[in-house]
Amino acid sequence: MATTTYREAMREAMRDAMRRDERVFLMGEDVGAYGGCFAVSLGLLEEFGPERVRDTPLSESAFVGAGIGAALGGMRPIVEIMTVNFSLLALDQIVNNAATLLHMSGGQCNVPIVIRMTTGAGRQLAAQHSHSLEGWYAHVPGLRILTPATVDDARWMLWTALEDPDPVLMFEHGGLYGMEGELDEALGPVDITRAAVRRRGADVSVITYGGTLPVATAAAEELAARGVDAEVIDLRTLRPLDDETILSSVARTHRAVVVDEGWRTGSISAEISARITEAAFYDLDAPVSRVCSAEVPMPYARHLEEAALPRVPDVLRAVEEMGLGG
Amino acid sequence: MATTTYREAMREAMRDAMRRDERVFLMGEDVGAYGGCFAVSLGLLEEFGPERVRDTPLSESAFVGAGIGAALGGMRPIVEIMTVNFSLLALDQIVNNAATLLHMSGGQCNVPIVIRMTTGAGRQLAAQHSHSLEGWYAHVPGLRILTPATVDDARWMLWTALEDPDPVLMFEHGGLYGMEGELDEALGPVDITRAAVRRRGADVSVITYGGTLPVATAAAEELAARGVDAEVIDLRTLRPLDDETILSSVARTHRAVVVDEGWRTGSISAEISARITEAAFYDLDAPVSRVCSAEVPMPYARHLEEAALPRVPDVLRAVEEMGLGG
Amino acid sequence: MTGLDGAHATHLLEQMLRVRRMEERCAELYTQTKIRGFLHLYVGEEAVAAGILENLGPDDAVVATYREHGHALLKGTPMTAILAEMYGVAEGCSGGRGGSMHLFDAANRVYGGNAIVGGGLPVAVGLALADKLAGRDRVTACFFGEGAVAEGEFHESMNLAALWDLPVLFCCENNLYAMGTALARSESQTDVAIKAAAYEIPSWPVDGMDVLAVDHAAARAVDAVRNGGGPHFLELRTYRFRAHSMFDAERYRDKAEVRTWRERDPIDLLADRLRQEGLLDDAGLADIEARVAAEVDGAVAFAEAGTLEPVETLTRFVTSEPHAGREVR
Amino acid sequence: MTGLDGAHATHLLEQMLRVRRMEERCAELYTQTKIRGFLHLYVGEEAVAAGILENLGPDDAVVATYREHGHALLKGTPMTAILAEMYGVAEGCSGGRGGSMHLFDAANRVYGGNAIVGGGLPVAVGLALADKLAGRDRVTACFFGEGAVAEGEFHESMNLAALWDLPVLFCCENNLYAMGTALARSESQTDVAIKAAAYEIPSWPVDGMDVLAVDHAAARAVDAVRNGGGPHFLELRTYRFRAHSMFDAERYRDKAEVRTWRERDPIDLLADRLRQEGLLDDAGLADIEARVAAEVDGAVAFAEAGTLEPVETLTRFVTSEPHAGREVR
Ligand SMILES: Cc1ncc(C[n+]2csc(CCOP(=O)(O)OP(=O)(O)O)c2C)c(N)n1
Ligand SMILES: Cc1ncc(C[n+]2csc(CCOP(=O)(O)OP(=O)(O)O)c2C)c(N)n1
Ligand SMILES: [Mg+2]
Ligand SMILES: [Mg+2]
Repeated sequence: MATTTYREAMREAMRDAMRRDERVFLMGEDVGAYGGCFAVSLGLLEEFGPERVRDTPLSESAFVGAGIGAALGGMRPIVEIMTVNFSLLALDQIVNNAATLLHMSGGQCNVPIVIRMTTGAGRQLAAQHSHSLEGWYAHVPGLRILTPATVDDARWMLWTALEDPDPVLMFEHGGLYGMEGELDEALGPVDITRAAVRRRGADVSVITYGGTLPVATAAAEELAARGVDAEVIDLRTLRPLDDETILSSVARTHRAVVVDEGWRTGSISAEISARITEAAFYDLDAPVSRVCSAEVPMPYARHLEEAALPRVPDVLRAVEEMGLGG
Repeated sequence: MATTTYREAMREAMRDAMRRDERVFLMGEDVGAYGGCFAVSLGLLEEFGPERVRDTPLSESAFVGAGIGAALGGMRPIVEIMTVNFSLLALDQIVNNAATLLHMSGGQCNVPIVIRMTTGAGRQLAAQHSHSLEGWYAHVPGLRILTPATVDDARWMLWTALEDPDPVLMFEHGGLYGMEGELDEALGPVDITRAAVRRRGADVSVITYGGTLPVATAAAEELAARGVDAEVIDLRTLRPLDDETILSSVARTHRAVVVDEGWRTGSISAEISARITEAAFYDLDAPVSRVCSAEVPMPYARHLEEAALPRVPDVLRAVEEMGLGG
Repeated sequence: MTGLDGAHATHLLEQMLRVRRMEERCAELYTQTKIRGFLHLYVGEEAVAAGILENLGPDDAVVATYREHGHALLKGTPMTAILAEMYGVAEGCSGGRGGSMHLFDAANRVYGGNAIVGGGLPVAVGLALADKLAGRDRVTACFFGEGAVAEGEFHESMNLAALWDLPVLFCCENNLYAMGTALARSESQTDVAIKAAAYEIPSWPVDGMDVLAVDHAAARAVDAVRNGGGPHFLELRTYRFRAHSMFDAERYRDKAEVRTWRERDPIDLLADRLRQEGLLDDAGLADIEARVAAEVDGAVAFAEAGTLEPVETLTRFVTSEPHAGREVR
Repeated sequence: MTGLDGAHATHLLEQMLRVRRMEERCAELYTQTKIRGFLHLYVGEEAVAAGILENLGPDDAVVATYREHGHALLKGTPMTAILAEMYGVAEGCSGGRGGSMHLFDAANRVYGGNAIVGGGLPVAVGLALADKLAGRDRVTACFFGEGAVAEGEFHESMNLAALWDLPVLFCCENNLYAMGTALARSESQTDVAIKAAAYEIPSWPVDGMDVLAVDHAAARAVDAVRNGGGPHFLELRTYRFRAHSMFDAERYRDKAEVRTWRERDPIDLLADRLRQEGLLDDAGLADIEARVAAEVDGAVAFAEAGTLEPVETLTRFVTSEPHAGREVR
């Protein structure tokens, strides 16, 4: 065990991957000379050189598509899109090529690419730079969507993702990079198909992922003080969703709150709510509750942004409304 | 009342709009000389000329963005994206400009644009040409999402949409263009904020929109024969959703089935299911059921495509599973 | 070009005829509803695929558009598998899941069949990047229409290929129309070769109706690309004799224009030349036509005998099988 | 340029100083966390905005990037409203919802403040299209960095503007770097003006450190655009003296390079020239600095006195009010 940051864990994961496999290379805007927009790839250029730590022009569609082509050509590209906001420019390549080539070709052309991007709000970057669209991507068959929320997952999910023969998207919440945690250096490649129970509890299942895991955990502590024993589930993967872990938790707690930084309408939390209701309707003591972002383009002003985002008091209120800890 | 097709109704709506308002113009790929990819704009070039029926190059991002700019400049553009599949190339302009400009500018810059596009599958066009992404767009604050499913809505929704000071997206299911119906020529601009009850019923609410309205209606007829009285709700607008109409129906029927051509996971039907459960949990006799497309890039082979799409038997099965008409 | 290699030219003639007769049969099969969805035919443009693919080897790759039947066929995909694909049967080259617009054949390095205009260009750039990183001297040929030149992906892909000096041969099939949009109504600069030059990519226009000219230009370009010359760009000036797809009333061009171009039918041009030089006679041509007709009939028979994939396996190929999922550690 | 209009030149000097001193104060306020989010400063590039905006009238429009403080200020947005916006208060030009990257001012036709590289170009094309359709002789000036040239939206927008002959003035602020990416590592063709020419758009490079040269070039270009000459393109060769944003360690360029460029500080260049020609003395410069300092102090005071919008109105401006919803008929 060693203390490290989420940023360093992610960097170590990439370094490790490039050392382990000649076919792996990193490509994206300012991953090299600049040192990485969020300093995640800092130092990799010096170790692996400009061919394998490849700075790209501002051409999201072309370099993501080039990653897809390189994967078809036998490489194992890690393509970094600086932030999810810019991924909209590459969406055609992701949805119409990465996600469909295997199927359209009748199983001949799999696309072993890993696409990483920063997601989320909370840093006063305003409407165009604060999207949380991982839930959108989770709608698309053919894609695997990962949301590492701990230093262990930041360090070890990439290995498994690179072994996946199909496209994997990794969403890294910008607010997590500076987070410190205990890293299990011996862990090795981890399962990327299962959710994790981060805190055991009996009264209510608080289901979340990525940037709002700290919010859910803090809320659980607060609830404990109020005598409410909350279970915290970190989804880890949004596609496919790990129904088993979600449902077995709800079967015990009979109550669920989904915490999600996406806009409420059409969010991944809606899917989770619908699935729980479909599978566990008669076990539920209360309707599944959602704590999401307000439906507004993210405002710049700090107090407005804070008001728009799902925070601890919002989770507490949702639990109270279920008749717990009030 | 006169019999017309959905295609002609849509064309008449555009002709009418351009005659009524000098600021209105139509822009898109092959809307002019070709006669419209699906012949919707056939004849408009001859009447209004190339300035107002403007063929564009294959540049989805630029001509959609140009529509946004033209709207800021005082025009009332109708931008046609040939199909929703290509709208992915314009998504940045729609999400980061059309939907955000009003907010980012503190209310100064509204964007009165109408963006029309064909959506849906069913014509063996395979994985890249069969998307149903209107549910995705319904996730975005700042956009209004319309899904005309009748000749009256095809004919009259556009008028109201063009009077809207904010961006409106209209999704026209490709399978509807040839559909004939009775047009109320005297109707005039219609409300674009409310869902419509297309068939009254007491036993179950079948909630749908666009291309699957005929499916829901046919299923309702079949159910009637089985002694099940189904209510059919045509959402008409996916954003904002008309909760009032949906919930008042469910309050009477206590059962709901959502029929949606989108992929199940993360579909708009998940949102509808979650909302109904949140608001009417204790009224429900059964969990809300969803009939969606299989989670697969659309295959070309007809029998596989048919198997992937939500069809009448699927709706009947969903209702049976609720213990009705079995 | 000096002299004329009769055997080689005759071979090119046969290649063009294989595409022509296959496409003509596809049109019939479409009206018989044996083929469904969108169908885009290559009739009139055969010299382009024939001349360029003649210069590619089995290890070279092809990325094409929805108008790709000829490219797949001439890259080595059996006509049987192509027809079967359009029938939507399991024996198709894409297992019946792709259809006319998505012919794939990994063994022959045919990477589709992309139905998003411009969508194949970045993929071709990536295939070439993989070759460069792996130190292989393979070439990736990317076919696209002149309409794709207006797309942002064209611009981004040209720049990446040139900036990174990648082994891509860009083949712009300039048939003057993008559906109903004439080049002059879609580009401020209608000289496509000049556009490519703006990326410092060597580019030159080629008479796309003269298969020998295409063959000659392709030989030079492929050679340069393979030997580290970086991306090259060919503008193939050709014409689509038939409608854009099966739903096109052709309001945007007049019959006279089509007639004029038909006078430069690439197949007739070469056949006449061979005749003039005494390298082909009616009997010889009849032999070729007979061979081609037999191949087409055989392909149709193969497709007719095809089997439908069971509905139970609908969701196959959404992800690869077996899956790389791991145990929790 | 022949002769030097002292009053005009002195005015341009003051305009550049207004931007410079405002930006310097913004940097201080950022370290004091009065300003948050991303902050991109224009220090070193002032001659570009000063020279071009000098040639636009109140009815002309501006579309800029996240590095747009100077453009808004010189288009007429009060410094008070700009500082208040960065403070996130209701008195800001965007009501505190946009912040540093999204300054809007409809009254002065400042259409942002776009934080998606390349995202403003199609919008500028559309504003110009509206003017053309309405028969107005207004000009839309679109500012963007050289990094945007690699984006597909640049290509698509250039082509549309040229194809439709629209009144847009494209102003490429070539400061040689896109964050840490030098132009030569992002473009196969590094001569940006040549790229524009490939769309048949008249384009020429301008010394972006010489405000008189920019003013002169802009006068010609704006005049041509306004009089139906179609889009024009100016490549303004300049340099960013400070980091890209407040989170940039500047690993990608060395101090010497920055020093060399600082020797061509646009403000010093003009001030020295005015001195040489005896059109400005220390007292005169001191007066200007005093006026500018007062304006900046006043703006900061205004921002400090700003009020926060109540949280209750969080979801305002998602849609316009009052809404156009209709009764059911
Ligand atoms: C991004 C995108 N926009 C629009 C379409 C619809 N479409 C299909 S083919 C075509 C014309 C393309 O013309 P060109 O590139 O010249 O190729 P050609 O058909 O002439 O071979 C269009 C507009 C599409 N498939 N993809
Ligand atoms: C589409 C997109 N990709 C990436 C970014 C992140 N980013 C912000 S500014 C910038 C550099 C832009 O450089 P340039 O266009 O030269 O403008 P400059 O900052 O030099 O003025 C980048 C990569 C973005 N905002 N938008
Ligand atoms: Mg063409
Ligand atoms: Mg720059």
